[in-house]
Amino acid sequence: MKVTILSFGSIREIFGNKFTEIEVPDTTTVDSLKALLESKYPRIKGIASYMVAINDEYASGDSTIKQSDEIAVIPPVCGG
Amino acid sequence: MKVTILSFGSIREIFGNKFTEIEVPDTTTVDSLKALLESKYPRIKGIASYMVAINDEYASGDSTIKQSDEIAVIPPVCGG
Amino acid sequence: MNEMKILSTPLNIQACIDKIISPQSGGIDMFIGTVRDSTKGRTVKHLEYEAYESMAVKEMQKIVDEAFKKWPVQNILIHHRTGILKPGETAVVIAVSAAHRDAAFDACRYIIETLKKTVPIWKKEVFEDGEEWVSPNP
Amino acid sequence: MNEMKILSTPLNIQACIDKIISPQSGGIDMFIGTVRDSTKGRTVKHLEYEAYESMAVKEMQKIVDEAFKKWPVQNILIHHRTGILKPGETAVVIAVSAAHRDAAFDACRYIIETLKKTVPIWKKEVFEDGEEWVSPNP
Repeated sequence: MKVTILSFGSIREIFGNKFTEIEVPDTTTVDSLKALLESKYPRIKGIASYMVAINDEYASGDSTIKQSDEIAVIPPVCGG
Repeated sequence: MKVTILSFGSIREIFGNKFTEIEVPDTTTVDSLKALLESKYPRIKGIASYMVAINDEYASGDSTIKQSDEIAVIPPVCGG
Repeated sequence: MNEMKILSTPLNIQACIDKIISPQSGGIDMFIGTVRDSTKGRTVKHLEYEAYESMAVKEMQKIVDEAFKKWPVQNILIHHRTGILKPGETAVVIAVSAAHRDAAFDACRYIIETLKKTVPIWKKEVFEDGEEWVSPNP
Repeated sequence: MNEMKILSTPLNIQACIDKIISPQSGGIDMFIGTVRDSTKGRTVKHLEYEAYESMAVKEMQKIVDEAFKKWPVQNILIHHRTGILKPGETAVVIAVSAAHRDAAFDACRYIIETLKKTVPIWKKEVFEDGEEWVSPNP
């Protein structure tokens, strides 16, 4: 299935766009999505402990992704 | 000598005025001034740990008072 | 009362206070985060703030809920700005009112500490000779 | 920069911030002490604040000097109001700017705690049915 990935900050700059379409297997976990992204964009491996959020919530590595989900890649946050 | 005592808050209300003239011996310490004031205004004995300031500085009990000093009686402070 | 906002316009500090001040409160603690003109000796031209807005507001709500659980506070406000900010400008306002000041101080500090760890907001420092995404303090 | 004032007119919080905000600062912590509408279940009509002004400013200066010694802070402002204040009105504003927020929080809290112990200012609570000089917390 095709999913759209939202990205921010340093990862958005690596992806080149805020929205990135990517083809993933129908049953995909957060960890396997990360592996896929890292093989396509090796530079994100240099970003310490980035997270994935599903529908505005931080997701654990074994969470499963559905096509209808809003998926975001979250580099280390630094507000304030 | 005659000295003028500045007073504030609850002590000002007991003295009845912000400025109070009082006759003291020529060599008077803060402690003896307090004793004098307490005999004249017994109600101030009910005020826990009031202080005396000489020329805008908290004074210890054995400090000596000069006629030219600005003397103030300071009930427990409570700003903010 | 609580109010969390991500804004792309300058923050109005007086308006923040007017929202949380109340006759039931004895004190307000307010943290104002501002843009510094230098980092490690390098002159900062400006900062660029970026937020994942929908998620940021939800994460702020979690922090606020936790603060209400931990301390007897009355009103909490968090306003965070995005976009380009010059040195001296205000990036974040956190204001907490409480009957007694200890709760206001503790909650306000907790909120800014936690916001920096969990709320999806990022900033890029732009120098005369380059730019860099700011990393969280270890 | 530091500024200590005893004022008989309403405190202007935005003006306080404008005075201490600086491009060298990363954060400001501000404490705003306000008049509560009740004490131990009794309704407060208003408070009357009284200060020994010359000594109060000197004692504030001592606290500020000590804060500068203890923490790397940049600007400190203390404005304290006197006279009759109604519930919701601001009695004191303490604002501290620093390069890093920990120093601002620590210094601001130290200043209000110490001010309440050493600065010659008093307040009387006026209720519907009486009045009472407020005692410091033990």
